[in-house]
Amino acid sequence: MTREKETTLYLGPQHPGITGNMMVKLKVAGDEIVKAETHVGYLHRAFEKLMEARTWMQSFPIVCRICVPEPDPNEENFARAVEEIEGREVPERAQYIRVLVLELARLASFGLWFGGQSGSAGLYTMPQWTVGDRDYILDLFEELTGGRVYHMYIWPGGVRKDLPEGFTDRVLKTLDYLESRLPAIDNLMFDNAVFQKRAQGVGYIDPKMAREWGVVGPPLRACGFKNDVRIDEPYEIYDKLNFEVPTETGGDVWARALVRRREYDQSISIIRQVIEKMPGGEYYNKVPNPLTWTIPRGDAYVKTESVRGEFGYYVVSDGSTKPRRVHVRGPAYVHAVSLLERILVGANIADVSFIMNSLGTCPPEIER
Amino acid sequence: MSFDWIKLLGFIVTPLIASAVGFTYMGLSRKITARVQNRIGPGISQSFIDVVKLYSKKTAINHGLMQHMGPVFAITASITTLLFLPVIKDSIFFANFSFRGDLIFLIYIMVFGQLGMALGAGQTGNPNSAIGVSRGLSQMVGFKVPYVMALVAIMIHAKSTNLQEIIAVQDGFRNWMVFQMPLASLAGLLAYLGYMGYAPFDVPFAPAELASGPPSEFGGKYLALMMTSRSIFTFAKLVLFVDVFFGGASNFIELLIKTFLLYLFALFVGLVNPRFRTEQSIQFWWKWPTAIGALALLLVAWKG
Amino acid sequence: MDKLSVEEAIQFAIEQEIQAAELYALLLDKSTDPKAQEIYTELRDMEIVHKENLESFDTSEFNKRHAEQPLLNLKLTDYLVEKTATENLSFQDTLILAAQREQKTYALYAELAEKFKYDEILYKLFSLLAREELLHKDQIETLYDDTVLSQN
Amino acid sequence: MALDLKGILAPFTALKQLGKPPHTVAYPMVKKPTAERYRGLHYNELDDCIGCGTCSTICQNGAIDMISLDGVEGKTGDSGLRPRVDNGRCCWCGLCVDVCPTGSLSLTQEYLYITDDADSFLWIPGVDNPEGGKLKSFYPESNAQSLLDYNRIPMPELEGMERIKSYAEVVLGYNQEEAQAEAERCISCGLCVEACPEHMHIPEYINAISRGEPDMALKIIYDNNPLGELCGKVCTRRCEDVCSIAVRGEPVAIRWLKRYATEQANNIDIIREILDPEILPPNGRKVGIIGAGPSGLTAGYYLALKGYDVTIYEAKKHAGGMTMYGIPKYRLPMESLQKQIGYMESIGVKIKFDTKIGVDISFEELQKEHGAIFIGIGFEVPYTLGIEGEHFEGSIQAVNFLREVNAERPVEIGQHVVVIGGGNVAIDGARIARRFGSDVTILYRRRVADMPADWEEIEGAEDEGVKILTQAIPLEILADKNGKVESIKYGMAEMVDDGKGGRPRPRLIENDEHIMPVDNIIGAIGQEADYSFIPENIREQLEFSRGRMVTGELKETKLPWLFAGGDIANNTADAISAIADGYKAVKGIEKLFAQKGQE
Repeated sequence: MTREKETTLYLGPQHPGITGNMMVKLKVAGDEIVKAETHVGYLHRAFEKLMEARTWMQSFPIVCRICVPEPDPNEENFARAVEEIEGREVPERAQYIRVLVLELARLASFGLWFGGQSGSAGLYTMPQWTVGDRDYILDLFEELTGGRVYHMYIWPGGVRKDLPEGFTDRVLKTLDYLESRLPAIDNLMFDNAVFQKRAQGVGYIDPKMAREWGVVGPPLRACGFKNDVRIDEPYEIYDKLNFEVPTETGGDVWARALVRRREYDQSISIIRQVIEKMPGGEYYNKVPNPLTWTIPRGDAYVKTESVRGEFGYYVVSDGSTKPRRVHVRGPAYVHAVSLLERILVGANIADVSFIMNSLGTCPPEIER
Repeated sequence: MSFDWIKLLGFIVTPLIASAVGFTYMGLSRKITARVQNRIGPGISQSFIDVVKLYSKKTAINHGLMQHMGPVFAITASITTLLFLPVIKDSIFFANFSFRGDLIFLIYIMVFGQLGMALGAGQTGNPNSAIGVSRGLSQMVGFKVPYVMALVAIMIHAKSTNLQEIIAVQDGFRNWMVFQMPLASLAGLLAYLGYMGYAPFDVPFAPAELASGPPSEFGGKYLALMMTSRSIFTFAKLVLFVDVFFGGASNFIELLIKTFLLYLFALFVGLVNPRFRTEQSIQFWWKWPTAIGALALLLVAWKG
Repeated sequence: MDKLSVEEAIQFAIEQEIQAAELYALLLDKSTDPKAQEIYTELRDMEIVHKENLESFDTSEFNKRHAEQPLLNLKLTDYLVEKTATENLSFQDTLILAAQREQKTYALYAELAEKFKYDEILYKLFSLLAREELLHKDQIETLYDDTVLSQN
Repeated sequence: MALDLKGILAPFTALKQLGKPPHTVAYPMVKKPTAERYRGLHYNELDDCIGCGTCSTICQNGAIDMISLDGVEGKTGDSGLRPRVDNGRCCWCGLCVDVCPTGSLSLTQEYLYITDDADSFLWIPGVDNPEGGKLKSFYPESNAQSLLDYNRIPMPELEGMERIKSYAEVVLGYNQEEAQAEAERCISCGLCVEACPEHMHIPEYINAISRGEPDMALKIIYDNNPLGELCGKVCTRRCEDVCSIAVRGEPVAIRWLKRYATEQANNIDIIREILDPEILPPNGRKVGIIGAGPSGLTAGYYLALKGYDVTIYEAKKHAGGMTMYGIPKYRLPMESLQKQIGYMESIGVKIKFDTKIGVDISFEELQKEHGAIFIGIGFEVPYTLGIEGEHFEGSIQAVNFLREVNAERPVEIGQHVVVIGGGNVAIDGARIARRFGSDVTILYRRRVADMPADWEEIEGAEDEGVKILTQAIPLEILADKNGKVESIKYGMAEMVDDGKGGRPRPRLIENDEHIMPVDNIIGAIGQEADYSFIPENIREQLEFSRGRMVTGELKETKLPWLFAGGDIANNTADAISAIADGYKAVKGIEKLFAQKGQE
């Protein structure tokens, strides 16, 4: 195509294709992007600062709000960081329940991703299916935690309530159902010629760049790196579980989609193992009175593998009843700012949302 | 042409029927879409409710003359297209203005609505609209090639450019153009998908990319006008393709069945496919459908 | 006192009240204990009020006045050592004395009620008066229960 | 490019879904029920709520405020406030539910709340959804699920049978670790402050202890209580009765925590060093105090700090009043009391011992010498049982018995002892008698639950082998021919409701009498004051009610220069109320002198 006049296009903050309250300012020549800039600031709720003015327990309902699609890694990180500084033991049953919750959350989040990835390509049937199926997982969460999206369930010392009677059976039933849906999803999305045409070769990340830029999660694994916190630095009971870390070498949206599709299978298998091995006993090592609970001086950096990749929390305590500093390091910081600005250049404007979805951008992690 | 009262009545009633059918199909499509997507979906009458509501809205925005004229052009073009179509075979009431050579006229007049919308959307100043318009025109360039090839092949085969005559040629189930001219029909039907604007050819509107593209700055009465125009135009397109490829319809029931099946075809393709990128879409048209259209043209020329 | 008119009966009761009031007034005068003095004052005033009530007593109101207040009857007077009205009784003894006086008056009226059982109005009147005294005894016993017996 | 037929056709399998029933429901005709644990709108059991405000404190959104409601009256242990939730701010985390000490707050299965009135988003749970109690879904099913700790750190004590061998202090006290752990249970609701007659700054000093700062705690305690250690050992602790933790568990051991804080300073010098009191220069104003009991000492201490010239006149050999002579030494050792009083003397409080007003010095003289006089003589005179046979030898009064024992004078007591009464004095008498090796039975007219004595004291007595016979009314004391007590006749009682909502009263059951052989009978049914030292002419100008002097808000009497406090001026008859009276009187006396100064 010939070089046309450049137009400025604002993708977001209110745009059906944007992945949250952020904006990408695009300079386009025809359909081709010449320059992309990520603009944030529409969602700044000062989570980190809020926590500095709240007691340890009061901070706990805040963290989950850093990520809507998958709040549980935040809860897990916060709880684990506090436990690490304080030296608090977590009952084994609680660790299993936590992994159960984390993996269910992965499934739920993948449900959103399936929808987002194909929806941003114009395949509107898929979001309705997978977001609908995600609701069956949310039903489980509602039963377990009392909340559908924000669970506020994993907290320092263990989990908030024990599994309800017969809960694991219902989880297994839901897993069977989710698996039964996979052939249809494969047919509609992964076997779809048009989808393949859209995804292949788009949003390519060079493996060298991926390493240097600190790309994590499926985008990194799609570049051929076998990188997963659950394997590299196992937390909770992941070292007792059997699962694979799928990798691809394409480095494009298609490779990332394949990685996620296979991770979905892995998560289902992990949940089945967790339920099989679920021990009895206590689920909560009670913390002292939340109003006077102090954490000894110290700091901890903990990380959890979220669907978008390594999710880190750095927590500092000065020995008082409130955190001195909580720093959140979410994958979106790299993915949605530096990486996105780089790989959008030269892409078609049709692919902006498509690429953003494949990277798993989530603005609250940037503006925490 | 002598003045005929029945014809005049037909002029008035046809667009009304067309828009009613168009809106009903839209409502049905929403219901069917919902069911494929595991939803219950809105009631079939939802499109009527929407358009009535939109017509009752007041508008205070002014982007200039063309913004006001755009929707009017669009609906004018839609009605005009409709009026040059024989809706029911051999019916005086629905014969409208179908005269000799009208298929060629239709090829031109069908572009007019798109242009009207393009002009209107261009005036609103929204870059998404502008990009949508340019995408729409680019894509039209794409699917017009096989479309025209297919129609020409059929005109050659039927040895007429008159729609009434083309319908007459297709007397009897086996004489339908789909069976007589399978290759030309295939090209024509693919072009029909482009005309309908469902996925994977919904590039001009593309919500996830362009926030609905051309109509994004239109609301209230303007949007209602465009919706009406679209429903009439949808009906017109369906009638045209039924007339050309499926032997027309000798009564209203037959017409509804044929057009609805045709409508479902576009809908189903749209439901299960993502969108092409613009250049992928154009490349697509210029590859298979054009090749098929050209082959059909060659065959018919060689035979004829 | 075999026959009695209603007016005479009321007059009799008024005299009883006057006697009681006079006794308390006398004791109050003699007492040096501020706590006992307070009780005497109260008792005296109470008796005077009763007297006034009786003076304006209307026999037709019998039924109205029978709004039954349940009686506690703690029976304290049954086993507490009997006190006689002497100078300088302590607070505790004052209360015992008063309760026992009410008990006695109650017994008197009860006896009279029994005696005039044949006369419906008189029977009602004396029963009422007896009950009134019992109520007063209850009040004093309750006070005793609250103060002297606070820890028992 | 090859034609990918599978890629074109496979997606059409999605159309199979057309024949399947949809996943969504036809809302609002069909509603999906919420889960059993659903965190929906709040509900508050208004009758169970005590308005402690912990929900408001924990709410990290600031969505809960405490408001007063029509029909909800504040009372002891209930602030009268109830939570109001701003549904526009609430995030339904449920922390408020998890810290609610009473368990009255819960979340319900309801979540729909539609209104066009933005103000009505301020929602009073329980008032706005009175039926919500049937839909409770998110609530702590057990104490273990609550965020609070309902179990008290046990207080180390001497073993029951070990105790009766000596007068050694029964309670051993917390160590730092235990004290801190216990202090951390406090939720700082402050209901205790309201219940404490002296309104001590309880949450503040408990927080200081939980931070590991007992010195700071001591300072806070001395803010308005100079007898903190005394209270730490023997206070009737109405604070703990209203402790919001106590609704579902054991109250925070406020008394033991105070004891811990005060015991960290184990001599007068350390107390002075920690408190570092600011003593104002003498202002030449003289105040006389009659009785060195808790109220007199408190008034004396704070007046002395403010530069007044204070003299306390005490009839006995030691200061402390009933706390010295009435409370057994296993509860309040002599050294502890001496330490506290010694510290007061060290800052300038003068105490004249063995000085009885009306005998050693006349009241008029006192009045002449001092600008203001405070009377805190306490209830020293016991009420008698008022039954037959009380005069027999062997029938004694607990107050006298305890006084003799505490004064270390020789006391004779027989093998079988009956103590009559259910107050702390009765329990003290019983437990002291146990230490003489006697078999002790307590006769009480009401039920154990009605006993005014401290429950810990009752338990302690039972641990030490004291038997308690309830609903037993002593009727007569029988003696042998030598006039020595031989047995006691008692009758059983039924509890009757007084119809006014007060505590039930015992009524004698006729013909249910029993006789118990006994060597000694110790009466402890109550005490009164002896006002005979006050001259007649002054007494006449004062007002009395139910055996007590009538005083105003600042403990002033009808006579502007005369103040009264302690048992003779309040209805509660305990050390902490006496301290409160003394503290109030300080303000009254200051006001008096300020007015005098203006004239």
